[in-house]
Amino acid sequence: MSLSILIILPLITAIALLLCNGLRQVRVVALSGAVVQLIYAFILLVAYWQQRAAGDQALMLFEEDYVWFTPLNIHYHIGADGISIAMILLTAFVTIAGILVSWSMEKLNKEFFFLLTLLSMGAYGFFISLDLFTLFFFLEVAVIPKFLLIGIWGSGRKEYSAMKLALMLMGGSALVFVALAGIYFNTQTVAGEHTFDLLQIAQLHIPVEVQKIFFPFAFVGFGVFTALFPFHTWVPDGHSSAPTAASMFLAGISMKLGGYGCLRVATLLMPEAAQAYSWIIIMLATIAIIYGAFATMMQTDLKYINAYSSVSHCGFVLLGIGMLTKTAIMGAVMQMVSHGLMTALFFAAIGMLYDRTHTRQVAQLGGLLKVMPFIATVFVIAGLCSLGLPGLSGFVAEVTVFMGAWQNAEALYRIATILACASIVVTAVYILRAMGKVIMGPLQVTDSGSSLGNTLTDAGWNEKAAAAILIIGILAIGIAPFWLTELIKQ
Amino acid sequence: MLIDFIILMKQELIITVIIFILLLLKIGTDISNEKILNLANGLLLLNLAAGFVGNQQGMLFNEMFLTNPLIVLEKNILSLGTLIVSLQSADWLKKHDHVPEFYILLLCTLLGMFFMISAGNLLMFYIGLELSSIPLAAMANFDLGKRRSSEAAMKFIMSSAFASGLLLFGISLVYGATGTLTFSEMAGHITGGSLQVFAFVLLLSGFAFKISVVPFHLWTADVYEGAPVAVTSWLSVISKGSVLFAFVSVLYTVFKPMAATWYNMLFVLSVLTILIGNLFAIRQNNIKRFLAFSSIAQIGFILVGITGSSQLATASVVYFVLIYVFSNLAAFGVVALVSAVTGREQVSDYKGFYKTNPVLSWVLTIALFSLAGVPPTAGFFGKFFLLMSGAGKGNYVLITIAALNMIISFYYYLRIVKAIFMDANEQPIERLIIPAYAKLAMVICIVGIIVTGLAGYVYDYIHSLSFGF
Amino acid sequence: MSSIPLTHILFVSTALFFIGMYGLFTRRNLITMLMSIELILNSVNINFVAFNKYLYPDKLNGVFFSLFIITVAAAEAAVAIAIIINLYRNHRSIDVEETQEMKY
Amino acid sequence: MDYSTYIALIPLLPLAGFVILGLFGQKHFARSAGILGTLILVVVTVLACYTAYNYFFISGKINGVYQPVTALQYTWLQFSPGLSIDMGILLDPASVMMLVVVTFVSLMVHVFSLGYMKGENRFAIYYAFLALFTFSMLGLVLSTNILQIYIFWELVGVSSFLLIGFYYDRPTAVAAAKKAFIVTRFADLGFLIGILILAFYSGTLDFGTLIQRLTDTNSTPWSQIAGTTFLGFPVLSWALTLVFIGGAGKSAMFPLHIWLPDAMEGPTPVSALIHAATMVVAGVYLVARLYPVYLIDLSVLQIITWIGAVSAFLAAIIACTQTDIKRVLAYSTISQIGYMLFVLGVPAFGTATNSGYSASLFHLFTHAFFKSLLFLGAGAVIHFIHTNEMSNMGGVRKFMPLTHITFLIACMAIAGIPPLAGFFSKEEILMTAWENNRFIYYIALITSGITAFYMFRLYFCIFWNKPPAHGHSSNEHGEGTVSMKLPLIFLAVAAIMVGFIPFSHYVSFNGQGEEIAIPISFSIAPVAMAIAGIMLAYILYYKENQRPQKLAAAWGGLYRAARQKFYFDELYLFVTKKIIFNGIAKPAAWIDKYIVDGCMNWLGLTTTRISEQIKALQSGSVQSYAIYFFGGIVALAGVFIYLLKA
Repeated sequence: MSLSILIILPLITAIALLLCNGLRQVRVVALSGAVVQLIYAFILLVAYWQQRAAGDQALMLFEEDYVWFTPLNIHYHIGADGISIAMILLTAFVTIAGILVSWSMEKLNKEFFFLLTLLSMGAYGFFISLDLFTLFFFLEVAVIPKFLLIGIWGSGRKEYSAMKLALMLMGGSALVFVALAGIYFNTQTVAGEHTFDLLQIAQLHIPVEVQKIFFPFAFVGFGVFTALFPFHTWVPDGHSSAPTAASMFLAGISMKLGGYGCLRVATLLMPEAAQAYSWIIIMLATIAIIYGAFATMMQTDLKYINAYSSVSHCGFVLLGIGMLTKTAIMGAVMQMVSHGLMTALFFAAIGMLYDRTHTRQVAQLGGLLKVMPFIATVFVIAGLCSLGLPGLSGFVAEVTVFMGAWQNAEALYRIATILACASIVVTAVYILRAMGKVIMGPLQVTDSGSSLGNTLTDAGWNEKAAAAILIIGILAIGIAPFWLTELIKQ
Repeated sequence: MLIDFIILMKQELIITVIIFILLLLKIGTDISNEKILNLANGLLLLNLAAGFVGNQQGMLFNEMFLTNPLIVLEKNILSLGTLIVSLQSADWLKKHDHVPEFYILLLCTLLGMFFMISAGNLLMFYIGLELSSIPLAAMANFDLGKRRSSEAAMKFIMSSAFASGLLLFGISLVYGATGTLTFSEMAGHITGGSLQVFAFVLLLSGFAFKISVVPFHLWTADVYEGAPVAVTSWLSVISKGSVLFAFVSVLYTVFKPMAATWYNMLFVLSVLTILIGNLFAIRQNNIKRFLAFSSIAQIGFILVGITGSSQLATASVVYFVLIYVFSNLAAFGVVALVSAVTGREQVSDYKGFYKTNPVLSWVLTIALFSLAGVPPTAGFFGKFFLLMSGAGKGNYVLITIAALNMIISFYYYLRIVKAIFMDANEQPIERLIIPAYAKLAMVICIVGIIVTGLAGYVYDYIHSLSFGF
Repeated sequence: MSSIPLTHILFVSTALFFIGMYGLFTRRNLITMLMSIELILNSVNINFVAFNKYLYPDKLNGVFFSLFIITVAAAEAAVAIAIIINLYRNHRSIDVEETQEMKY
Repeated sequence: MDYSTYIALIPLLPLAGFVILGLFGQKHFARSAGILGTLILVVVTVLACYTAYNYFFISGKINGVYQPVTALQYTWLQFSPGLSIDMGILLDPASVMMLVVVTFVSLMVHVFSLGYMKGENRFAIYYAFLALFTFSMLGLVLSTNILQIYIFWELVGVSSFLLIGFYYDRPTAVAAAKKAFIVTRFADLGFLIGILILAFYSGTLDFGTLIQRLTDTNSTPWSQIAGTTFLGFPVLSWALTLVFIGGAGKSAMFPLHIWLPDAMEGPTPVSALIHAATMVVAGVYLVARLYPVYLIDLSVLQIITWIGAVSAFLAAIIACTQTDIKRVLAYSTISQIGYMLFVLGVPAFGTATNSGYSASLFHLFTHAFFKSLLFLGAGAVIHFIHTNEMSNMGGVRKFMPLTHITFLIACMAIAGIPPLAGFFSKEEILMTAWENNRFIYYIALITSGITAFYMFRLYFCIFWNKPPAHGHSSNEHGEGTVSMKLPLIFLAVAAIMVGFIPFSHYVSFNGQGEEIAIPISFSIAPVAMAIAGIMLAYILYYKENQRPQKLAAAWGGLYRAARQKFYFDELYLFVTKKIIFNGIAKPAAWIDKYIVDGCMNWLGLTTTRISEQIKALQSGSVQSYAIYFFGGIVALAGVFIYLLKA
């Protein structure tokens, strides 16, 4: 059971992509690659369960550890626990959906799928790496493809958005780097050498004053990736300019890199500092939740709506992490997975609408349920999931976060929790407004009315497949959450 | 005696021999440029190969000339760079009617660098330095007809003469203060008295001029812009690299006793250099000028690494120079090709470059990413290790500043990438045929960029040779 | 012979050094600038010789160094002059103010 | 016998129906969807009745007390040891009673819809939604766990949203659906927070454990929760009030009632099912579920009483002035639910004899039948005349005799005319009120009079008022299909019969049943009130005349206010539009665009601007370069020699 295959598979796919030409070959290769990844992810899941069932209590399973750079004691050290497995599954789901959605990508298709595959590789590597260097490496690997994807295939002010996204994410990783250096030079193994190894560092206790210095670097650095409050502005522009598949990836996976990093690096390695700063985190997260939700109300572009709602939803992730109770953190992880699937589905739906109607303005759309029932249904499901309807993944994650959050008895935490709960009402408001206008109501496709309304077609098989895959994921969590909780309990 | 004289100085000797061969060819019957080019490249390849055989350490002419595996490695890096440059400049030289001269000058500077690197004595060092800089001035002027070329040459010779004047003044003061010119003896006499500090500052300025550290960098951009592309790439990579090697060894051996002082100096200088380099690079439209400023910023990062003053630091610097050779030369290779064929050197000319020349675009892009320090290119590893070695001193302010400056540098590198991939252009650069030599050079560079980083043992090897305190 | 103290000589050399630098900063004519650079180098020579004679008379490091400086300076001057001539060909002037095409 | 063998089928069959019809309905069952759905419901109803029989008459009673039975239960979502959402099925008198009501009414509505919705092009989807709703409602009533009830609470909310918005291309319908969902969602926020508080202190989500821990006054949870206060009120009161807010939202109590009248945009059978019989009484059911806990904190019960009483009264007043027949029914629903709630609360005032519990549930039970009957009747009428407006109706009794009779029965039932169902339940309610709080009693009494009045106003306006031959004679389809008539008959029978069930024997607070003796003398006043109301309605509306207008003019302000539903909608509109949107959302969006994002862009701009400003450094003249060079040396030397000295 080798985890490296997770990195090698996309690599092979990417190389194969470079060799073949013509949309037909390209997309087939890409899809098959993605399918293999998905299958492998499931194999991993099963293997993981078997090992746990066999009573393997190790913190990480499937570990592999090779020395990479001796002088700095850098290792290529990978392994997986439940959380990583969940994230890997998420990545596999979103990847395959993304490829299916961009099935008929004409412009520079080879490069497009190449970059997508590269992106997924980065994500996999990030989620399985147990060495801070490897982690950082994959974190940055995942940045540049986004820049190109948005800048080349995007729409609207794509260059601006691409540049903004790349620079802000780079800023984040710069901060992460400083934190890494700090952690590295302030821990010494029994052998007396510094180390990047997550597990070892977790054992050796970092001095508290050092934690106090470097926790903000790490947390803010990763926070930028997951839209921590003042640094979230890349999200709306980036998401809305990106091509559909890229938006799915951005919101679905790469925002989760941040959350995962906050959890794994910042919080786990520097618990005391996390305690000390948690109130700040809570406040920022709450601001993000509430203010993101209210900002969403005012958006008129569907992609902006979803982007801002992502800001608000990722606030839950940070909230859960900041609450530092076991349940809340579990909730945060669940929220990562759930939001990944849900927002990917949402972007997919929006993309499908956009491909047909060539507008994303809520004001210009209406009553699409009549002409494209499938897409409309997908849209509705995504919407209901994001407003936390029981039976879909959103509710499970959010209620877990609330439950965990409420276990903190301090007044501030309580207020934060209540505000967070309140946001679900606001969410309902903006989701329903969008849904009521776009899906329901009299049919309308442009300002000029339903002129080309009747020429519109419903989803093709690839789009249906993409949506189905994501919806299955959402339902699997929403209807039977216990497997996920079992998975990420450790 | 003679035998180890040959062995220890083998690289210098080979270069000298090559120079003489070319001279003879020059006075002998004239033969076609192609032949000379093939010959020259062959000989350079030979030189590079020779670098790898039998390298033990030792010293000659009572400590005037000393060598050790690290120095040999450094020389090999330089020879590799030289080979790549000469491969790239091939099709520019084809049309040129002074090919042998070009190679003679080039190799003279290379020889000077070798001597400078393995100098064990200020006199030797000085001679090496001059030998490596005076021919460069002539090379900068190699497009005799071009106004800008001659202006560049003038600026270069003037400022380098001034710089060497100050350097010499510094050397004289050092001599006055210590009474010796040999590094090994000198180290004992360095006490950090104010006269010595002043002398050191003058010396430092000499180095700083060569590697264009702010505020001694002002010549760089103009010369880079004016000089022929081959010369520019040579200036930006090889000469800088050589001076860096010399600088590190002098700093770590001779001025070890006053480490505290120069640490602070380098702190200030590196911050200045990164900042100014970045701020200027943002605005440039001429791609050579842009690369000039970006290379200034790179030097800033290298200085951060040097402040580490550990074995890690030396290793990181050498490693980074190696990577820098690959990345920068790859970038310059594309630029050279484009300007040789079309004569266009503006950033705006590269708009829509991907439409017409996908391969070249990818080469340039990868090179720029490596310069910017994006994984999985080698540049990422290089920068990472430099900053780590800087962080080793525990000065996180410096690291934070440097890390945040990475953002700015990202901006301008991505600006080029944006031009290449995203911007539309009505008259893009036409489709270019890549000549064999240039292709070879690019392949070498790209392979280098990929392998040097990911293959850990390269760094391990360099580290095993390095020293520090 | 009655020995002049070292400081006097150093004073002279330093004066020479700064004169040279002043010339370099102020003169328009490239040739003159080159000459002032030579002044700087000569001041260095004086330094070397003086140090050698007064402080370390047992070895001849300094003197030799100054010899080398003279030769190198000659070479440098030669190249510089050549470049200046070429510059004149292209610009029809050797005024440093005229040669400021590349800036910013 | 053991329930667990079949009980699971009761909620799961409708779910299966939803999945099948939802996925394949439009393609494969475009015609047969209705039959399919109905068949499923028949099975479910049979099972439900069997369960009820089994529970009440065979195995439920253990040594004279009806024991709550947890038929089956499994852990769905584990938060932390002890704290988990368990999906399960709880059988106790209340839930079993609800089981019967829900399945029966749902079945009726399924049947009725066969005729009513015939020819709809989303026929299958309609039945899918119905099935979804039935599933959710059953899950709600059978919940063992407070978060389970919340989950199904949300699900009924969404299925009501879907059904109200079934005619999705009508903007009004969409608006109504949104309104319904958002208002109830807002109320659910309270519910959720209440749950969080209760769960935090009791350390469990399971009803039984929770009640047992919080009522046992010498347990640690009790001491904690009793010890803590927030803003001066005990935390328990907060929790219970918040939970009740959730209930009030679903049950459309003042001031959260505004969504229910608009909800009438949905298909009429849906209104009959969701907005008359089942979902809207969920609030009552919730309070009843947690009744033991509520009994600890009488202050909350008093709040409930007042809200219930006020709702009952105001809604009745409004109902008198509405002209859309469905809206009238909607307000009467609010009013009746008001009854159910205040009778739950009213014991808090006096000697808390717990009969309020069974009285309330009894009324819930009877109300379900006659109110859904009323709605279905109204549906039949609308189906016949194609309008909701009273003014366009009148004299249709000739054309639809059956509807006429059943409607009359229902009206009498709700007015509380003996011996119809409504009479008995209402008597118990009034009795309880009389025993505990006279003021409430009088309100209730007057309200029942008003109720009688507006119901018969409705009745007369529809069936009499105008001369019979009123254009409808030439109506293509007569009174409606058999499938529409049958439910009316069934429900009418129910509306007559169910009153005679000795309800409080079976469904009572402590489970062992209680005897409520109501002296005949007590019944005089209410019945008199009812008859008075009917007479008034007769005078005003039996024949077309000018009296109503005169009366309206005479009442002037009050009439107009009532006509405008006391301006609640305007109030809400003001709050949402002015305060939330313009006051909060707009600024938030603005800040994000211009301040937060502005800062980021500003950083970039300043960088470039600085680089513009310092470009003069690179002046292009060698001499200035040399000067900078020398300056650099001087600066370095100066600084560091100085530093060295220092």
